[in-house]
Amino acid sequence: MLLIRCPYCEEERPELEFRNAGEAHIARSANMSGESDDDFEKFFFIRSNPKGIIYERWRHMHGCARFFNAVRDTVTDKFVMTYKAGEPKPAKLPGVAK
Amino acid sequence: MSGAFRIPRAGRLSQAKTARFSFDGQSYTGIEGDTLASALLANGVHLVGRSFKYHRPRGFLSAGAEEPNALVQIVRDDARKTPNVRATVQELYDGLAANSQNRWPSLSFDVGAVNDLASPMFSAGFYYKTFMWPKAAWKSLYEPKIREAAGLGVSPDKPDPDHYSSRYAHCDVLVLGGGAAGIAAALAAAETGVRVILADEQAEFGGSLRFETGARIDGQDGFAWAQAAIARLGAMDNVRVLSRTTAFGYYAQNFVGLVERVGDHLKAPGHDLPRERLWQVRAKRVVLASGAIERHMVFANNDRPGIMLAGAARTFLNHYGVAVGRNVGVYTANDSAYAAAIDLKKAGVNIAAIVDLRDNPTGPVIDEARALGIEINFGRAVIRAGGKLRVSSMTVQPKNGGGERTISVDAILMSAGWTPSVHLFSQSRGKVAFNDETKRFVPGTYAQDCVSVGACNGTDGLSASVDEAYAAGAKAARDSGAKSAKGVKPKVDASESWSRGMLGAAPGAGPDTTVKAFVDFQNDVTAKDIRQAVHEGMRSIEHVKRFTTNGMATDQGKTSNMHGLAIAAETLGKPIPEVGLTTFRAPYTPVTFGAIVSHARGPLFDPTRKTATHPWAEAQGAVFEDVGQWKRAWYFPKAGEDMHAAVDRECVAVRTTAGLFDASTLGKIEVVGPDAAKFMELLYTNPWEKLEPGRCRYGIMLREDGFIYDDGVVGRLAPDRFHVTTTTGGAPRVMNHMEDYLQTEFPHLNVWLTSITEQWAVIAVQGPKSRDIIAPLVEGIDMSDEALPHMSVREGKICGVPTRLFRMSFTGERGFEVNVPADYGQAVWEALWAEGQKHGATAYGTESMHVLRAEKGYIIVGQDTDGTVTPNDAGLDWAVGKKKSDFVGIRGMARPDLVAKGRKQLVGLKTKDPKVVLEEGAQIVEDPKQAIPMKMIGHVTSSYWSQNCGRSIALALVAGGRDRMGDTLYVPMPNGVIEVEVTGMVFFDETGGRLNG
Amino acid sequence: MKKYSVFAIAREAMRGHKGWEEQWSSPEPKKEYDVIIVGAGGHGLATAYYLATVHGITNVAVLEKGWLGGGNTGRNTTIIRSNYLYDESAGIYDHALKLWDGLSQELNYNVMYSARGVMMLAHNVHDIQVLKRHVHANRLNGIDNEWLSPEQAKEFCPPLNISRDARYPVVGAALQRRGGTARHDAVAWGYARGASARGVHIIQNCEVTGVKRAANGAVMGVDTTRGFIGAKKVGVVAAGHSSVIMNMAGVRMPLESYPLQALVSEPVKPVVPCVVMSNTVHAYISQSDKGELVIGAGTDQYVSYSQTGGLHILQHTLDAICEMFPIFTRMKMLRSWGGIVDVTPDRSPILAKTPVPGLYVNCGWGTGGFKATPGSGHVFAHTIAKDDPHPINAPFTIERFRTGRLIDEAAAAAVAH
Amino acid sequence: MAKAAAKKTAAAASPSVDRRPALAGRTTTATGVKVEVLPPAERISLRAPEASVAALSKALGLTLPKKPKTSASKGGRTVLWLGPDEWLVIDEGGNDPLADCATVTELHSAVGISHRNVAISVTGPAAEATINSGCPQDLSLDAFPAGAASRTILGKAEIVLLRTADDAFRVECWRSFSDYVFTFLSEGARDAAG
Repeated sequence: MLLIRCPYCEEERPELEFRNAGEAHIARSANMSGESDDDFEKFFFIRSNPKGIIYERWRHMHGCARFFNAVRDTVTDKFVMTYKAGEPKPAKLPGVAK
Repeated sequence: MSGAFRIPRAGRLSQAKTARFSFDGQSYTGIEGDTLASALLANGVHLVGRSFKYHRPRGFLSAGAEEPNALVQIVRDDARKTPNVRATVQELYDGLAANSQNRWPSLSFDVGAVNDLASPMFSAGFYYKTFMWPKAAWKSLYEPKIREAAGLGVSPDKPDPDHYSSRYAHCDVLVLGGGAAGIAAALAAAETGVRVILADEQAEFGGSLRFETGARIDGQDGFAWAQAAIARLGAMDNVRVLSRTTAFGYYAQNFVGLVERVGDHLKAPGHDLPRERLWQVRAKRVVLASGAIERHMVFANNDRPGIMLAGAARTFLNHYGVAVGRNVGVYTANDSAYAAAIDLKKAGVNIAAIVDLRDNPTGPVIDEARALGIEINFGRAVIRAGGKLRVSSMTVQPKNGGGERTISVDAILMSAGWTPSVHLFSQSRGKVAFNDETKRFVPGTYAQDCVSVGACNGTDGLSASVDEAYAAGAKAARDSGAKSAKGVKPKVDASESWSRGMLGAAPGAGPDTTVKAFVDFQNDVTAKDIRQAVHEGMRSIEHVKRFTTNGMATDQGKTSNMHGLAIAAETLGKPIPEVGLTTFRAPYTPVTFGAIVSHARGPLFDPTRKTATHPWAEAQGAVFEDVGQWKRAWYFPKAGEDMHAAVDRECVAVRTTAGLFDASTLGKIEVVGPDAAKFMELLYTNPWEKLEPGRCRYGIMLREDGFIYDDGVVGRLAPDRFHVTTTTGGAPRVMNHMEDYLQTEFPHLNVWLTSITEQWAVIAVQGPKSRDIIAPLVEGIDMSDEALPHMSVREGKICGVPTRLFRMSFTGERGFEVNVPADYGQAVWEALWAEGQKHGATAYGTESMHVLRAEKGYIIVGQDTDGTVTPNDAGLDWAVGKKKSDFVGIRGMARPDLVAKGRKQLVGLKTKDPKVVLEEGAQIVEDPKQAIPMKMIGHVTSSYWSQNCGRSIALALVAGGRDRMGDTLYVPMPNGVIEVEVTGMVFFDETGGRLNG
Repeated sequence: MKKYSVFAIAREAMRGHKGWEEQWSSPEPKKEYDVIIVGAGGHGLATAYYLATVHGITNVAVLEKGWLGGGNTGRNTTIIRSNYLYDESAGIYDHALKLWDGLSQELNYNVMYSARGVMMLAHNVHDIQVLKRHVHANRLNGIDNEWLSPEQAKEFCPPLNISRDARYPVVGAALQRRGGTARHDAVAWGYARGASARGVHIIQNCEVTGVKRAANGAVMGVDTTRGFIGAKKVGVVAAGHSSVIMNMAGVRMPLESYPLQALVSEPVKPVVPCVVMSNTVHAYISQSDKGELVIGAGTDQYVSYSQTGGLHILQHTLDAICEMFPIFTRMKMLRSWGGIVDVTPDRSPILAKTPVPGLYVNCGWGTGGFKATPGSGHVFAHTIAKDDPHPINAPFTIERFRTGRLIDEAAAAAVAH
Repeated sequence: MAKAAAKKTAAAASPSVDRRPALAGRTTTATGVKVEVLPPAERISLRAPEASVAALSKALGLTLPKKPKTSASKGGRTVLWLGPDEWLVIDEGGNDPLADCATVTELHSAVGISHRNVAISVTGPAAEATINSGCPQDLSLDAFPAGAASRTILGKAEIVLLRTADDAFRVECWRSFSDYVFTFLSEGARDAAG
């Protein structure tokens, strides 16, 4: 069971309180109905599924109930950092090469 | 007397406290504190089991958790039979009853042993190469036989009366292993005041101090020191000491699973005691002090009862006061076995000879053995053991060949050296490193905040281990936030020390031989099998393991892995590290299902959700159905009624007078804020801005991919306040779906969502008389059609309690849904029921609700739709706001194949024979005469007998259904084809006049 | 290839089993092959086997970063069935099931396919509707799947608890008698032996690090930890790692990889005579030839390549098993492990050509790939050999996600694999 | 805001029917711990942005806590921080927080949930262990001191946990989960002495 730092509760909490919500930073188009079939496929179906650093969304479902973002290594399952929803993708990651 | 092999004054058990027990029906006497193993050995019993494949007689190899052979069934009573219990771990209690396993008719005469005679046929992986002809024989003959022969013990056959519990715990320093090193680490950490948990799998702490009689710490005997230290730790309130507790799994971020055996060692565990307790510990730092496991020597017939690890024999003697024989031989490749010989000799047991593979080893233990007059043979090997049900001799030969000499013995103690227990370290995803000098894998690269100390770290010698452990414990405490330590490091005055040893097959069991020299005892894997696997192209150690099943038995290769690896490496001509080690998988030792499940059994398997009126329905004799976690009243049978009769009556009553229905389980969400309408516009297909406060609308929610996700009636209570209802099953996921969009896609909107599902009990009153029933109880709401038209909502009082009164209908009749605060639910229901009785109203359940809505063609999301249905497919285009530029699903539902012709559309079906009721899920075809596989064009989603229509009715998803109105289609059933006509979805009151009737 | 038989064993017994030949060779990679298969799991090896036997293409290399059969093939619960709802799924899984029956003889390797029956439990009205929809669709597709009452279910699987007071009582079951299990290692090894004997190179410890494409975009070969290996055709069959390999070729996939755990109990004498699955209480169980109860868990909730999962997932699985089989609480978990399963948005596989000429992909089997192994390899070999999908796998395109022509067994049926 | 809606539900004038709270009176004791169902209370779920906190605090008569995992209590009224814009207000003094909030014009959402929740008290030296039988949070006094409050998990149910004293907790859960939660806590209590 993972231990996840909730950026709103400002502490680490057990995974049982959280629900993963898929890849992060996939913006929904402001002009949804104008999207092409390809755009929609990219938006809704295509995922980067990286072996290594992933940017993902979690919800502190049974805690503060907020959605937030996390950076995690999918090989070790170690969290690099978490940050609030709406905050930009971090340019630099603490303690991660390249 | 507690056994002929009990040595007076030896061991630590009090001879006074005897305990009776039985094995295979024969009763014996042991001593409290014994394990089943030590008690049996005290009585001279070595033969306790049969091996997996060859059914060879087996005794005790070890005195601990690594035991591969001595597995028995413990029987407390009819419902408490536990298979595959290690006799070396099971503590004795008065009245314990154990049976041997995997033998028939008896342990000493086992028919299955013919396998041993035929063993040349049963080589590694033989079953992959045969049993293929004739083909049919596999299922009818070969496989059943193989299965009967396989398996060890017998599964329990009754529900388990015992209970299990669980506990989450957090600490700064978790110490796993309670030998000298673990205790030293725990002391160092505990003295700083941080939270410490110390766990050990044994009943008593001390680890190898249990047999290392040479050890002295802080001026006292090692084992005594350990007990004193544990007492000290136990008295500190920042420390939790757990004995009989095995750390079985090391998971991500220092999360460790442990199982504490609470009741199995007790004669009569109290009712309140769990049998086992699961500990799930999150630790800031973990100290691994799991020790080392002795390896056996790999030589011919090394599995005969009476042949065991030297350390085990020492434990039986020094801790339990039991001699494993009267005339004992020793076969070793390192020093440690000498200590066993010395201890036994001093206890008056004859040591027939020590056979040492090494050429000219020197050292204090060797001198001492010699001084005691024990015969020592250097540079020699035991090439064969004699005896069958019990070892009777050992045949010795110079290791490079030469004359044989057979020495009669009744036990052989062996030691090929010690393997560090890196299991938990490896589970923590740490990488082991091979030490070429000592020929062992030790912790290399760490992946988590843990540290290994003592023997499991490859540290030799008590003194070095304690120093290392104490320092590590102190550092772990510092790293987890401790200020200062104020303790004193334990001082080791005397210790035994040994290392080295050998890996792989001993002389006499080499490649040129065909002898049965066992590597994995339980799975009957010999050195020969491993070589064969390599010859057959298995180059990866994982392939060798899987092909031979080496290390896959219940002991998970604790004694066999390294030998197997060495033999494979030798055969491959590769260095050991290049061949690699198989991965260590959790659990460290087998874990009881019940302990893992702990509380989640019976009523606590899953919450059972009941509504406020549940007791009333129960009293009325309602039959309930499971809907998600909810129990819902399904129908209310009267005396002598079956489900059909009850449902027919309920349905007719609703349309002639009125019915009461508990709709409380429907999800309810209060959407509040100035942007509430804007938000609703985005989450539902319908338009909401113009919906007047006090009015309701049926809403459809899509997923982004355009498929129907949920639906429900939504009432606008105020410009900034909506009362949203969802399906029963959909409530939680709809709430999550809405929160997701609100928080991440539309955070600019000023609106909040609150689940009020359980705040309000909902009583649906439906039927021509519904208003007459409700009106007398309502205050402050004008119930006239003008003031309260269909699809409107008012707030007021009923029976003096607040209500949100909806005028709405899921039956097609005039109808209301009365929302009242949940705690008033049943009382208000009873009041309405009393009123209802004046009009002949009935209570109806979910089945009638389904029939009534189907008569009107109202869909049930999840039954008539299934996650692949668009609003258009369901004939709900009217509910999609045509002028809207955006809502969730607007783009998805416009994809080519979602607007293509020929999609399955929801339609009505009427069977040509009105009496025939279709089966839900039945498939529909155009041409019933076509051959299988048939082209299916749709399926029946809902189907009922409608008493109100006087015929059966059905809804179905049919390809291009709306263009098939009036067409005849066919439903092929096993017992004949059913003819159906495609119709509209409304079967009753097409004009809808009854909504105000 | 020397034939396996009881006589061969007897012969070898005489000489201490020293005469067995290698089951597969371990050659050095050549510079170039006609076809490279990435991934020596069951599906990849089967593909190579059928390329050789059906299409006569033997200049084939199967590249494996670890040891053959070491991925999901050797980590799954070996459930075999074909009672799927949609024609497309039923088509490919039943194609596989027909090949399972007789595979031991075809390969001269006992894969221990055991048609002991797969029983899916219904616990409520919705389950009944869903499972009966399957039963009827299967019947008209010529696939066996029959409806059982709770009593019939218990008769077929005596330890099953059908008490009405269970939290989720069993109210019925769908049984596919041809369903069952097989020995996972034997499947990989049997195909490896058969392919190797026909000249296919199985190259282990050879990780693909890149996919080379020519100016015209077509595939030229792959870079590996053992150097560049050329090929005009490359088939990616890398399960959890498929999207990683496809990314090397510049193709982004609708895939996510999740940890899937499984566990076995200590071996006991025969007690569970069939495979039992329940979607509502969510777990599945069978018993191996060795006597171990083989138990499947749900996936963890997050993308991971760690091949480990959380203890709470195993807890939920064993909760469910002990709910269905209360007699098993005293049994012990012997071994648990994790695999990496690649899941598509509609839970159905992708077996298709790709936008890249010469690049083919077979992935997205999620938690249910083992059962399809023979059929998957058979039609994928066809797709590669003919550069054109076999009718059976034609619907399993990548494009379906753009157009919306999904094969959504999960949404339609909500039945666990 | 939402005056119309709020006012109506505010006044609680003499019901002609009786209130039947879930599990009323259920209680169990074990060595070192007592588990009992608490009487009904007035509750609201309060949602509001930073800007409205002052006004709402004034209306409610106590300061809304802004620090995660904390609560504030005064005169039988307790406010628990559940999220950055979410509070659970519990009034055991017979006053109606919904009515108090109805007077506030600043942006907020106040929704009555008095009947949605059931409160169970767990008290005694073994209270912490009892709750840790199914709650994965660190409940040591350092991590979860008296006054600490958090939404979390107990077994398979969601709960809101408030530590009212070193050896006392208030467990709130939804009405239909209360039987499960009470039963779970009872089992936990039976084992907590161990």
